[in-house]
Parts: sequence; structure tokens; C-alpha cells
Amino acid sequence: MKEMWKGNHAIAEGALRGGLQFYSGYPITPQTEVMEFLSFRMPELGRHFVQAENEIAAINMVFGASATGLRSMTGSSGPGISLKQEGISYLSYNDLPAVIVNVQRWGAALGTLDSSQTDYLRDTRGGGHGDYRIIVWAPNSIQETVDLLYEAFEKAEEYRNPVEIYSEAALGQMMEPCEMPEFKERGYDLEWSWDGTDRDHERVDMDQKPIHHTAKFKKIIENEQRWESINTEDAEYVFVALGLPSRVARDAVKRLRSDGEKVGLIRPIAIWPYPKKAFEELPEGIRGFLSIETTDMGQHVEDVALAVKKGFKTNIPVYVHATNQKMPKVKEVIEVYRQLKAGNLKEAF
Amino acid sequence: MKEMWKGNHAIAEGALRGGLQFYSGYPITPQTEVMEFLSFRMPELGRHFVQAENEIAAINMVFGASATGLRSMTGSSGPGISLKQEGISYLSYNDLPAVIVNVQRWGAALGTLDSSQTDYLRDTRGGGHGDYRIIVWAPNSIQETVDLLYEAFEKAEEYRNPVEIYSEAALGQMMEPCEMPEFKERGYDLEWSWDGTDRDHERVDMDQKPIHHTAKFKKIIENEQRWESINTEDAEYVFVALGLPSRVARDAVKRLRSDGEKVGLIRPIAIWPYPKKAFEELPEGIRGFLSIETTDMGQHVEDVALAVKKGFKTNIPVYVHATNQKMPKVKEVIEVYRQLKAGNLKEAF
Amino acid sequence: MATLHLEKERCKSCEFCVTECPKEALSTCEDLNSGGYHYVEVEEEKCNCCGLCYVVCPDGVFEIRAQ
Amino acid sequence: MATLHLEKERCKSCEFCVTECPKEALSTCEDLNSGGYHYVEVEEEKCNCCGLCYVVCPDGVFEIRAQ
Amino acid sequence: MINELVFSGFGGQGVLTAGLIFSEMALKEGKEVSWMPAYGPTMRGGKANSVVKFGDEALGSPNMEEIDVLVAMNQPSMEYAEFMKKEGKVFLNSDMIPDDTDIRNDVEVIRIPCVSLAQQIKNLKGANLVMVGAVIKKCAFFEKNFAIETLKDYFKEKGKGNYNEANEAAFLAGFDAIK
Amino acid sequence: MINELVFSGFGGQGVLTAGLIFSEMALKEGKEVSWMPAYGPTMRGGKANSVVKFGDEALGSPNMEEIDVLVAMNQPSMEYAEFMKKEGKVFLNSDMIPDDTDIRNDVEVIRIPCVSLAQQIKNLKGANLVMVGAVIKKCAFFEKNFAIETLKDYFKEKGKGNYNEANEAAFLAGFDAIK
Amino acid sequence: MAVARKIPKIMEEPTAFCAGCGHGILNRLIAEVLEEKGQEKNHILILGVGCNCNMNFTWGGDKLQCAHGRATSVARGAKTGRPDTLIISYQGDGDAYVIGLSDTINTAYVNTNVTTFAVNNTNYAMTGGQMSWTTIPGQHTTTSASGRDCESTGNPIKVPEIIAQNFDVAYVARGSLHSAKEINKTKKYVRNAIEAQLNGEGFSLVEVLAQCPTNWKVSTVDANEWLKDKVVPIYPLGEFKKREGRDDK
Amino acid sequence: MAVARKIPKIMEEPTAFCAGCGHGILNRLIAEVLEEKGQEKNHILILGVGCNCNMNFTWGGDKLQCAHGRATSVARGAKTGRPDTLIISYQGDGDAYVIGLSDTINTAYVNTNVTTFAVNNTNYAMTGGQMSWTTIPGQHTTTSASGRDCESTGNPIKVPEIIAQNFDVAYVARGSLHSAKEINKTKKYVRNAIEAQLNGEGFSLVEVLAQCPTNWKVSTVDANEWLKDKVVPIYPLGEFKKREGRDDK
Ligand SMILES: Cc1ncc(C[n+]2csc(CCOP(=O)(O)OP(=O)(O)O)c2C)c(N)n1
Ligand SMILES: Cc1ncc(C[n+]2csc(CCOP(=O)(O)OP(=O)(O)O)c2C)c(N)n1
Ligand code: SF4
Ligand code: SF4
Ligand code: SF4
Ligand code: SF4
Ligand code: SF4
Ligand code: SF4
Ligand SMILES: [Mg+2]
Ligand SMILES: [Mg+2]
Repeated sequence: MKEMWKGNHAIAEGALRGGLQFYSGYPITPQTEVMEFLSFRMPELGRHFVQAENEIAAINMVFGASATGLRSMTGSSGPGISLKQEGISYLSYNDLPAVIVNVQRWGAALGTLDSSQTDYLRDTRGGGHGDYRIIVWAPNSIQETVDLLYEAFEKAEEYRNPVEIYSEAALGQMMEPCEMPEFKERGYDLEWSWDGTDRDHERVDMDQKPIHHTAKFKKIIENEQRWESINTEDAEYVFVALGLPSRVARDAVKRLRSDGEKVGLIRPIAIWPYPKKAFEELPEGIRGFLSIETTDMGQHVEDVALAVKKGFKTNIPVYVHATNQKMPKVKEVIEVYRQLKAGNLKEAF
Repeated sequence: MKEMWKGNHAIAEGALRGGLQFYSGYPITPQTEVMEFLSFRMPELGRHFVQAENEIAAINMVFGASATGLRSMTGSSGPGISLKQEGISYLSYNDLPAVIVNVQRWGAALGTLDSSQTDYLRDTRGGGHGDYRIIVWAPNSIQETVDLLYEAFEKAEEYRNPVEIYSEAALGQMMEPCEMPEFKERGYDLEWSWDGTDRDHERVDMDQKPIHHTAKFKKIIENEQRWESINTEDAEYVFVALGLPSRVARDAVKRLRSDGEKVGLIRPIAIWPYPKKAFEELPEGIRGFLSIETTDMGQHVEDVALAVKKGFKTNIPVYVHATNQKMPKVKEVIEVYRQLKAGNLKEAF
Repeated sequence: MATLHLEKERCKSCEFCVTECPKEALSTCEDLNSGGYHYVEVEEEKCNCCGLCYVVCPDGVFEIRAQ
Repeated sequence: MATLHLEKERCKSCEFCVTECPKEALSTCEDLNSGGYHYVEVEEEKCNCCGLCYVVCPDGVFEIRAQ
Repeated sequence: MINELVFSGFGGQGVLTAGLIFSEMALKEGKEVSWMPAYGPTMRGGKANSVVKFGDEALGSPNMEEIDVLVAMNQPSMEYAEFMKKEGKVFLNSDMIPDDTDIRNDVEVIRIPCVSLAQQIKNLKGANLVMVGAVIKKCAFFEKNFAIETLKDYFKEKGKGNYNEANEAAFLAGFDAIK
Repeated sequence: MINELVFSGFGGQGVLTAGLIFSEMALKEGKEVSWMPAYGPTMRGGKANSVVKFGDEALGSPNMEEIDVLVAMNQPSMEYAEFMKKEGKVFLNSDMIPDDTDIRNDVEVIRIPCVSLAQQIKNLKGANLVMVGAVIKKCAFFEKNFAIETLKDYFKEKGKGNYNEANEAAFLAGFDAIK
Repeated sequence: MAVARKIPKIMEEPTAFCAGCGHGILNRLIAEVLEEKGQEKNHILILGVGCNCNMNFTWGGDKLQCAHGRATSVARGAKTGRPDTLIISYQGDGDAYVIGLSDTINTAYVNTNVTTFAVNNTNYAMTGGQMSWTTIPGQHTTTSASGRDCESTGNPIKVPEIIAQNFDVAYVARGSLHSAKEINKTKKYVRNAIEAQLNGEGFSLVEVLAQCPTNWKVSTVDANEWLKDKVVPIYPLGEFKKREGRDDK
Repeated sequence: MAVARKIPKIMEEPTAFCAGCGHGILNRLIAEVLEEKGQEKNHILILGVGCNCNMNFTWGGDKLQCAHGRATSVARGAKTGRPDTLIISYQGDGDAYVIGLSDTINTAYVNTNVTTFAVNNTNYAMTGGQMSWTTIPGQHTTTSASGRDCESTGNPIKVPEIIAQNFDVAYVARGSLHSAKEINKTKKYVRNAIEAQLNGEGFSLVEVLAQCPTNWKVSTVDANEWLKDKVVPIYPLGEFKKREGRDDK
């Protein structure tokens, strides 16, 4: 049965349904509601909630809990996720599963509470040290938020790597009808996990690490690209957008199509691994790509450009419409498109 | 007079010659020598050395010292720089100058002490939260290390933004002849700095921040691209490499040229802003680019691909030779080039 | 002689002053200030300018003017 | 009766045991083990198997075998 | 067709709740719905609002874009009139918004003295429900009894079912205020 | 032309110092030089080495690539022989490396009993300088007296000038060991 | 006796705190002392992250907003840059004692000549009232919905006591803002702390127990009672480390 | 009296520490107690970052390498996952008391049922001998080249005392490794700490003063003297918090 769910609560309940056993976090707007919800819901379910003294302790408790076999999660926003970068690097390179929730707010430094996507490059490229990556999923509705969280632990365990849920302040605050799935438990053992008996942790020798991890990441790149394509079959221009702005882009496509414009939309759901395959599937004859994103200088556009470069023989221009801390509007996107078509926009790449 | 200087000591002395007044850091191999050197040299010169309790406190002390007008620096490696990301984000968005030294070691998590460039994406894209950037300079010799540090504080103050020195373990450990410049002091006031009188700090209103900062970063992008081009005038293939591996690439170019091969080299000195202009200057007819880097999966290659996409009408393939934690050798690079030419290499982008 | 002055626009109606005043000289009024608060008024004849209201007020509403 | 055994390959020649032995039964020898250390030897007749050498040794060289 | 409703006023005037009640109606009817509260910076100065969108297709941005119905509980809320569609309806709280307020003349203005009406039925907190009743009558998005049932269920689930008689009265006061 | 020299041995055998002394000579002659010590992982198990490159052009990698001269103070150092150029020279410490050790036959092997020679002049710590002397004589990279002066200056700057007589003796022992 | 009193110029801008918020009172106390000491134009408030962020828009003296928990580290840097300027960190309990515990203790450890005011309102107010390490046993917060369970989450932390007993610092005290009498005492502590810095005596810390009616979910007037009856009994008031040779003060 | 003694199986692999390193002795003490208690196959050592990283290759029981300073936080997570397994953090003084100060104190604060062994060798050994907060006054290190100046860098930190006096934990002690007698006492502390955890009594911390001849730049034998004569006088030995009702032990 569908009920109205708030995005942040949906993250919490979706994770619980997906098997969350251990959460540790530190308050920060606009993620706090996830933790507030879990603070009473987890004891109710006999699971483990810890309010940590800071974000670093939180991710390291997750490190310990995950190593000992618990489905573990932490979450934060802006500066809090920055503080977790060392820990995320450790999780990924020690092949530990975990779920990390980033309910993004706008800005560097203290920032604001505005909804935004300004953590794109950090989160998709590993803001910690070394050559690691984490799987990053960007839902654009409450239902998808729940569905992704429901799946996240299994994916994290399959690859023994963290999975991040890349949410946005507005997506955390809004409500939508949502069907909650049944509670599930892990149906298998993590035989490599730590139980005190010194059994095989499938650890990798230092000098084999680059090879081992590159193989892991390549496998993820091959198997875990996710996206949604709309009206791209015959498109001349393709919008690329993720998260909430993708819904604006979808509406813009709908309106433009009804005006006879050949536009389409690619919506990356996984933003790492980036859905390059979505671009490889596109028809010939595309004249341009437009990334629509709530960043200041354009971040996602880099991935669009890389995918376009890789996916086509010719060099197709890539444009960006970056709206800072403001959600784009349909009219505005249509106007940008018209400017683009009229040749008044300078390409980003 | 030239003397033999060790890279890490050269960083320290170069910074002092450039006016360093305040250093705060925490030990970590292979950066510790910078701090050990400063620990006795700064008191000698009547300047301020603080061994901090951790990397986070260190960067935040730098935040306070920089705000009150001191030429300030911190440094670390791998995990330590990850811990500083929140602080770097604060520095950049509060328009505070500072110098950050990253003497890179290989790897995510604990990593190893091997020389590497695996922090490329983090450092060039802002591993902290929000849409900020820092200027990042990658020297490839001890003399250049000194010269860049000598200039770093002025550049940081000109744009009121951190400047990072992107060094590598091997570059920190090796010795080369080096001419130390004279000591210099700042010849001007930081009128916006904090002195307790509540004078104008030229702070920017919250909703103007994206505009203000985008303008600042655009100006840096326009003015601060730095690179060295070798034999590119008539090149058919261009190597792109930075830091120590660029010296290997240079030797490879030299040898290949003497075999009649039309190869050239672009060596980015600033890796943010990335020297796109170096690519725009190139002749037509280039058949491929090869990024040579000590990363696991290829990181710098993304910037090469973006620059190539932006710089050319056609889509020229970009290849990568990523050597993990091992310094490439000239012979090996030549072999990779031959394979590339023979069509045996798959392009990265 | 001293007098008590109130800058009613600053008042947020917390009533700390009302509780603290030894002379029961203070009370919130019916009217709202522009912040939407029922601000505090003083019955001047009761007030002895002891200043306790000044001490407890979080919003800097009071001033005591010596004359 | 007990006997003291030394696994000479583990010895790093720190001489903690030499200093601690109440019977002056231990000393480093001229030879090197494969780690390059002048390992320790015991004069069995002096040793009373008190076990103090075992206690202070950082490298697990000693074993006392009861028989 | 997608409907975009905005409920706006001071914090405490029940504009979030009004939006949620509409959301529940749309949900029950099997429609797509999104409800978006003002939060963070937009809330500064005690302002509050919620945006409800519902319809049969997947919904785009949950934010204000082109408003069909604006319920304005106080004067500052009138700033959102600029985002209204032509021919859109603005329901204004005539107890707090003077009649001489400047309003675009391409929208339909419905003045409801919702505070007075609520006062009359001794349910001062029900002014928002008065507005809900008025919107339901005027726009006929949902059937009257269905709306009342949904409203009651909503409060019952929140554990506030014992006020439901008063709530219904408030709804009806608004409903009947539309001729 | 670039020369690549590798000094290799156990920690404590002075292989870093030997490399540094060569670096100083090259520097004084106005050449490009780089000196690279083994550090971190390569140092495990007490191994140490330093790579010196010098020449007239800008230098490439400071690491081992194609060795012209290998000074091997102990057996494990012989593993680097694989990186030697054809016709390269390997100076081996014949006190610690048995004569029957397998060595590529496309390199020139020079056996120096540097420990015994150092012992003879009662400067056990000077075995590395014996090797320096031998290399100078054999390869003639630098002039004999210039080499001795540089060596002495090097120790003087380190505050260890008072051992310089013994150091010179060690150098000469190696120098003269080459016929 | 009638005394002429007027809020300090630094406080001219109305505060942006809730009605009945203790921050407002402490703002005034600090401003008064700065004025008395002639330091209106010679101080930098290093602002932690919490409700005091509002002071960015109202505090009429110099101020520097820094990252959550880092104010004392920033203060250490700033004092190096401006040794002759009063460097004062202004932080909440969450900021100074929880995320910033290491920064605070280390500043005490090296006894840097700066001053910290830690406003203890027993919760994370800015983020909507979560549990803090200062939350009292049984207190309801948004992350201790059925009352704080100290068995599993620890007992109220007393950083002033820890610092006074274990580190060589200049001055440590705790005051409360629940009545005129306590406010006046607290002002004395504020003055001592600032004087200590002016005299170069070392690190000074004053914890201030403050009302947060909004998150305590009580009326403003009840907040004073709650502070007096529930909070003060747990957090003893007074000077834990007196200034050397100044017991008279 | 002759007693049969044999190094525990967990210690079978030779250590990778320097000659005369205290870590080796402590490794054995812990291994012995684990064996006595039958916990060889029921413990996880959470390894901090320091010279103890060498134990990744030698320790014959379960171990988990974590980030510098975070071992106690990792231990908290691990204990949740494996409540019936001994969770023991093994850290250096820099790891546990400097970068990890907040983690250590917070684990004590919530009194998690885990054990911490903190090896205090008065320096950052792994990175080549920098000053630590435990470095003794006047001690020469690579970042206190002319001897530690406590005036500007703080006095030796005594975390066991701070924790025993301010937090409600199960057991706190400090031992030394400079003689057989002290080693035997230290073993008693190690045993108490582990027993406390086995009984679910809460957090236990044992600081162990250990030789680091390499970075002290003295001979191994002199290191024992130095430890006894210079270090022990600054760091009192003994039990600071005894296990409840177990003063006899
Ligand atoms: C690194 C980081 N983590 C979390 C936050 C979110 N945050 C802002 S204020 C605050 C707590 C403030 O509580 P306190 O210090 O007690 O101040 P108060 O608001 O109660 O006065 C938190 C957790 C942040 N801004 N940065
Ligand atoms: C975040 C981070 N900072 C710094 C380091 C470098 N580091 C490794 S070990 C160490 C100090 C170890 O000292 P201690 O904990 O006292 O252990 P010891 O080696 O003395 O036994 C440091 C600073 C690191 N690995 N990670
Ligand atoms: S000055 Fe004293 S008597 Fe007058 S109103 Fe204020 S508290 Fe009351
Ligand atoms: S204390 Fe101040 S703000 Fe509060 S009611 Fe009195 S005058 Fe108003
Ligand atoms: S057992 Fe006792 S007597 Fe025997 S060698 Fe060891 S210490 Fe000496
Ligand atoms: S104590 Fe152990 S390692 Fe040290 S000398 Fe004696 S036997 Fe060897
Ligand atoms: S929430 Fe509490 S602390 Fe924050 S301003 Fe309001 S009353 Fe003050
Ligand atoms: S450096 Fe010190 S602590 Fe580390 S292994 Fe060697 S003696 Fe032990
Ligand atoms: Mg608080
Ligand atoms: Mg140590």
C-alpha cells in the first residue's frame, strides 16, 4: 500500500527494510532526520543505533561493524561527508561493504541548506586518498530512494565496496507516495568477515592491491551502469540530468517534444560507475548534449563530456546549464535549449 | 650557489624563502621531513612552528593564522590530506590564502610508501564539499619545487585561495642541485585580514557566493594555466605527463625523436587550472595522446581527454599508461608507444 | 534620578524581565511589535531602576538613563 | 627437572636476558644467526630455570621444558 | 494534467498540514502526488509554505513553477502570485490581506475571511481547514464527502481524531463560503 | 651522455654516502645530478642503495633504469645486475660476494676486497670509500685530486672533518687497488 | 541604587536568537566586558557552528566563522597572527565538547593564551535539538526520544572539571543564566577569563549554562526554572581553576 | 622453582620489531593471557597505525588494521557485530592519545565493553621518532631537536589518570616493561583488562611503558635504564581504577 513518505524517512526505513543493522552518524541539516528516525526505530526493531561524537568516529564505527558482518550505514551532508573521506577510502580498499548517505546541501565551507549537487566530483571520484571508487546512486523520487536503499547492502556485499546514496536536500524534505517493501535479511554469510577465529579474510598482498582493486572496479564498471533514457531514439539534442533536476528536464523534454523538437533525456541513476553505455546506444546525428545540474561551475558535465568523447567517433559539443543553489524550472530549461539551438551558448567541452 | 637539496627539505626551505611564517602539521611518511626540517628551522628564524595533534587541527590552525595575515602552510600525505578536505573547502570558500603540501604516497587506505600520483582527481577537483577549487602545482625537479614554493604565497594571496604543491614520495626523497632564492617578505598588507578592528573583510553575501566564487575560479582558469611543451610543433603523438614520470616521458620523447618518430610532450605544471591552452596550441593532424601516470586506473587521463575534447574539432583518441605504484621506465614507455602505434592499445577515451 | 527606557521593537516577549522585576513593574501588553511579539511595558511609578530587568533581558530592550 | 631451550634464530641480541639473568648464565656469542645477530647462548650448568629470561625476552627465544 | 497548489502563510497557520491533506486525497484517488515544504533559507522570517502537485503523469520538479491554486494566509504570501498561471485561482485570507492589495488581474481572486469563519465556529486553529473546504468547493478537485473523510482520517492517524468534529465544521464553513 | 651509478649494500655499509660523494663531485663540475636513495618498501630487510645520475643534459627518472656502474657491497645487491647496460661495470665487494657467484657475462666485473683493504688501514667504516676510490680510478669520471678534495669537503661540512685522513687513506686504497 | 545601564554598542543590532534564548544574555555579558576593558576594536570572536552562527549577522565586533568543532584550533592560529588582539572562541556544547573535544582539550593542553566561552544548553540546538554529551539524564531530545539513557550513551560530560583538574591552564569556571544573580556571577567569570588573556596568563574557559526554550519545548519562563532545577544540580557552578594570586576576584 | 614456559602459539611467527623493542614483550603478555583464557580463536586485535602495524604479518590471531587514531571507534563497531568475541585495540601513544584522543575518551565515555592497550614509548616511532604528547620534558626527538620544551608544547599527557578520574569505566592501569618484575605486574594488568571484558564490566585501558631503543638512540640495554630512570618517574605505575569488588586481584 502506498503511503506518503518524506524522503529522509524513506532513506531510513528503506535501509531498514533492506537489512540495516548498524547505523552511526552525527547530526547535520538536512540529513538529521534520517538519523532522528533511526534513533527510535532501530531500538524498536532490536537493531543498533549509535549517535557518534563526530563524523570520523561514525564512519570508523561503521568500519568495525561492517568488518564483523553487520549491514552498516552512516550518513551526513556537506562538511560531514568531507570528514568521512579518509574512512571511505579505508572501507573501499579494505573491501568492506557499507552504505553512505549524502543528503546534499549547497556549497563549500559552511554552505547553506539549499538543495544542490555540488558534491558530484568528490563523490564520484573518491574524495579520499588513492585510486578507489565507490558505487554512487542518485535517486530522483522517494520510491526510487527506497528501492535503491533496499538493494544497496546486497550490492555493497557483492563487490565488497561502499555504496553511496546521493540525495539532495529537497529530495530529503519532500513527500511522495511510496510502497515500502518487506523486511529482508541477508540470506548468506559473509565468510570473509571477522569473527575472532582468524579465518580467511581474503586479504590481498600489498603489491597485488592495484591489480586486485582495478579488477574489482572494472567489474563494477562493466556490470553496474544504470540509467534511464527518454525519447533518445531519434533525438538531435540530448539533455543529461540526474536527481531532482532530471524531473525538470523530463518535463522540458515532454513540452519540447509536443512542440516537435527532437530532444531526449539521459538520466544517470548510477553516477559511478557512470552510464557510458547509455551514450553508446544513442543514434548517430546527435548535435549536442546539455547537462542540467544544480552546481556552480558544472561538475556532472565532465562525465557527460567524457562519455560523449568515448561514445562517438565525432566530437559532439557538450553544454552545461548550472543553476547553483536553485532548482531549475521547466521554462528556463526550454529557454536555454532555444538559446543553444540558436547558437548562443558556448559549449563547455 | 647550487647545493644538493633533498626534495622535502627544499619544500621547507623554499617556503621559508617565500615568506612562510606559520606551519602546522602532523607527522606522516613521506612528508615528515618537511615538518622535521621546519621544526628547528622556523624557531631559528623567529617564525612559528606548531606540531598539531592531528591533521584537522593543523589545517584549522592554518585557517586562523591565515585569516590573521600570516603566510601559512600545512602538509601531509595520503590519509592526512583526506582529513584536511573539510578545512581546505573552508579555506577556499572563505577566500583565505594558504599553502598545502601533499607529498604523495601510493594508495587508498593505509597505502604504501611508494611514490605515486593517486591523489590526482581528489586534489584537482576538490576532495571537500561544494564547488570550489584550489590551485595545484606539480613540480618535476627539486629546483622547480623551490621555485614554485617561492611563488606560492603570492599566488595564494593574489586570488585569496589555497595553493597546493603536489609532490611525490620519490621527489621528496631525492636530491638534486638547487639554487635557493633570497628570503622575501610580503611587500603589501592583506587589508581584508582579521586584526580585531572589524574592518572590511570583503566578505560576500550567502546568495552571491556562487557568483563571486565562480568569477574567482574563472579568473584563475584564464590566467594561471602553466605547462611546458616539448617537441609538439610537428607531433603526431603527444605524451602528457606530470611530476617525476614527466621526466621519463621526456627521455622517451628524446629517444623516439632520434629514431625519427614524431612525438611530443605536454607537461602540465599547474594541474588545476588544467593547461587546456597547451592543447589549443597544438598543430592539426595529431593522431593520439598518451597519458603516462603513476596511478592504478588512470586519473590524469580524464583531464587529458577533456582538454582534447575541448581543444580539437575532431575526436582524437586518448590512451593511458598507468603504472600503479611503480615509476615508469623509458624503455617501457617506448614499448607502449610502439604498441599504440601498431593499434594494439585500446583508447581510454 | 534615573529613568527606565524600553526599546519595544527589540522585545521578544520572553518575560524574563517580568518574572525578575522585584517591583512587579513590568508586563507584556496586548499590542504586537513589528516582530509579532507582545512587547513589555513598564509602570514607571513602580520602577526603582534597580536594573534587574536589564540584566536578565536577552535582547537588549532596556536602558537606564541617569539624569 | 626442567631445561632451558633457546631458539637462536629468533634472537636479536638485545641482551635483556643477559642483564636480567640472576645466575649470569647467558651471554651473546661470536657467531651470527641468519638475521645477522650475535645470538645468546646459555651455560646450562649455571641456569636454574627461573624463567626470568623468558619474561624479559621480546622475541620469544626461550622455552623451559619440564621433564 | 497536473495541478499545482501552493499553501502559504506564517509558521503556525497550518499551511503544511493543508498541503498534506490535499496530498492524501490525491494519493487515495491513485494519483501521482508530491508535497514539498519550504525549508531552510526560504523559511527565514517565519514564513512557511507547501507546494502540492498532483496528476496522472509522473511529476516533475516538486517546487513552485506555475501555480494553479495559491492559498495565501497572509500578506507576504502574495509574492508567489507572480508564479501563477493565467486564469489561476488565488484564495486569500481576507482577514489579514487588505482588499486594496495589488493583485495581477489575469488571475481569479477568491477572498475568504477564514480567521473570522474559524472564530465563529470556535476553532481558531481551523482557519487552514476553512481554506481547504473553500478550495474543494471551488475547484472540485475532489468530491466533498471523500474530502471530509480523508481529512478526518488524516487527523485520526496523527492521533488527533478527537478534534474531528471541529475540523469538519471548519471545512464546511469554507466549503459553504463559496457560493 | 648520462652516467648511472648504483651503490648498493646493507644499511650501515655507507652506500648512501658513497652516492652523495659522487653527487658532490658532479655538482662541482657543473653537471646535472640526481641522487635517489632507496626508501620505504625497497628498504625492507635492511637493504639500502642509492642511485646517482649525472651528465650534461636534463635528467630523467632518478630511479634505476640502465646502470653504467654498479657497486655491490653485498650478495643481495647482485640482483640489480639485471638492470645493467651491456659493457657496464660492476664493482663487487669480494670480501662478501663469493667468486663463484653467477654474473652476466656481458658486463665487466671488478672485484675489490674493500673490507679487507679498509681493515688494513684500520678504517673499517671506510669500505665504501675504498669503492669510491676504485670507481674513480677505473672509470675516470673525475680527476683524482679533485675527488679527494670533494670527499674531504663533504665530511667537513657534515662536521666529520677530523676523520679525513683515514678517509683519504681508504679512497687511496681503493684507487690503488685498480691496476 | 540607580545605575545608568545601556547595552553595549557591539550589541546594537538586535539578536537573531529565539525569544528567551540564553545566547542573547551571554552576548551582552561579553560585549559589556569588552567595552569595560576597551577592547571593542581589539577582539576577534571565533564562532563555532551552532545557533551562535546567527552572530555573524548581529555581533558588532570582529568575528570569524569557522568549521564545526574547530574554533579553538582556529583561535590558536589566530592568536599567533595577532598576539595583541583578544582571541575568543564562542561555541556551543556540541561544538566545544563533542565534535570539538580534541581541539578544546589540546588548546588547554598547550595552554594557549585564548579564551573559550562554551554555551551549554544541553542539546544541539541549531540542528533542531538532538542529544548532546551534556544532555541530562532522562532529557527528551530528537535522538533520545524516550529520554536520555545514560547507561548506553554516557553521563553528562564535565569538560571544565576535566580541564581544571588535568591541565595547566589559567582559568576555568561555570556560570548559569537563570537569574539576575547568576547572570551577574557569570559576568564576573567572563571578566576573569578575558582579563586572564589580557594578562597573558594562558587558556581560560567559561562554560555557561543557557536556556534553549525552543528545543527544550517549554515556555521561556519555564526554561529558567528548568535550567535552575534540572540542569544546575548536574553542573556545579563556580570557579574550578582560579587565576593565580587572584582568589580575591 | 622451575616452571614450564613456552611462547604462545599466537607468537609463533617471529616479530618484525627492532631488537629490544617493548612491543615484542607486550605481544607475548597479551598472547599468554589469551591462551590462559582460551581465547586464541575468539579475539580480534584492532590495530592502530604505528610500529604495531608489523603485527599484521606476525600476530597469529585475528586482527584488523584500521586508520590512525581510530582503533577504539572501530572496536566499538566490532563489538556490536561480535559481542561474544574479545575486541582489543592495540595502539601506540600517538595513535591512542594524540590523533585518537577523542576516540579513546569517547569510548571511555560510553564505557564500551572493549579493551585498549596503549603502548607508550614516548615518541612516534613508526614515522621515525617525532615528539608525542607523551614525550618527556627535555627529550630529544626529530621535532624537538633541542629537547622537548613543555612550556610551549604541553606536559606529558596522562590519559589513564584522566579516564580513571573522570569516566565511569571498568579498569585502568599502567605498567612498564623495564624489568622482569614490572613485566610480571604488567601481565596482571593485561589479565585484569581482558577478564573485565570477558565479564562484561565495560571499558578497560592498560597503558604500557615500552622501550624504543631505535628512536631513543640508545643501546637496547640502556633503553631499560632510560625507561626506569627517566620515564617511569613521570608516569606512575599501578592500577588507577580497580575492577569493582576485585581489589584482591
Ligand atoms: C562537520 C559538521 N558536522 C555537523 C554540522 C551540523 N551542525 C551544525 S550546528 C550543530 C550542533 C550545534 O550544537 P551546539 O554546539 O551545542 O550549539 P547550539 O546550537 O546548541 O548553541 C551541528 C551538529 C556541521 N555544520 N558541520
Ligand atoms: C591520518 C594519518 N596521519 C598520520 C599517519 C602517519 N603515522 C603513522 S604511525 C604514526 C605515529 C605512530 O606513533 P605511535 O602511535 O606512538 O606508535 P609507535 O610507532 O610509537 O608504536 C603516524 C603519525 C597516518 N598513517 N595516518
Ligand atoms: S529596573 Fe528594576 S524595578 Fe524597574 S522595571 Fe527593571 S527590574 Fe523592575
Ligand atoms: S526580557 Fe527583554 S525580551 Fe524578554 S520580555 Fe522582557 S523586555 Fe522583552
Ligand atoms: S632461566 Fe633464569 S637462570 Fe636460566 S638463563 Fe634464564 S634467567 Fe638465567
Ligand atoms: S632477550 Fe631474547 S632477543 Fe634479547 S638477547 Fe636475549 S634471547 Fe636474544
Ligand atoms: S534554538 Fe535554542 S539555542 Fe538556538 S536560538 Fe533558539 S533558544 Fe537559542
Ligand atoms: S622503532 Fe621503536 S617502537 Fe618501533 S619497532 Fe623499533 S624499537 Fe620498536
Ligand atoms: Mg548546544
Ligand atoms: Mg609511540
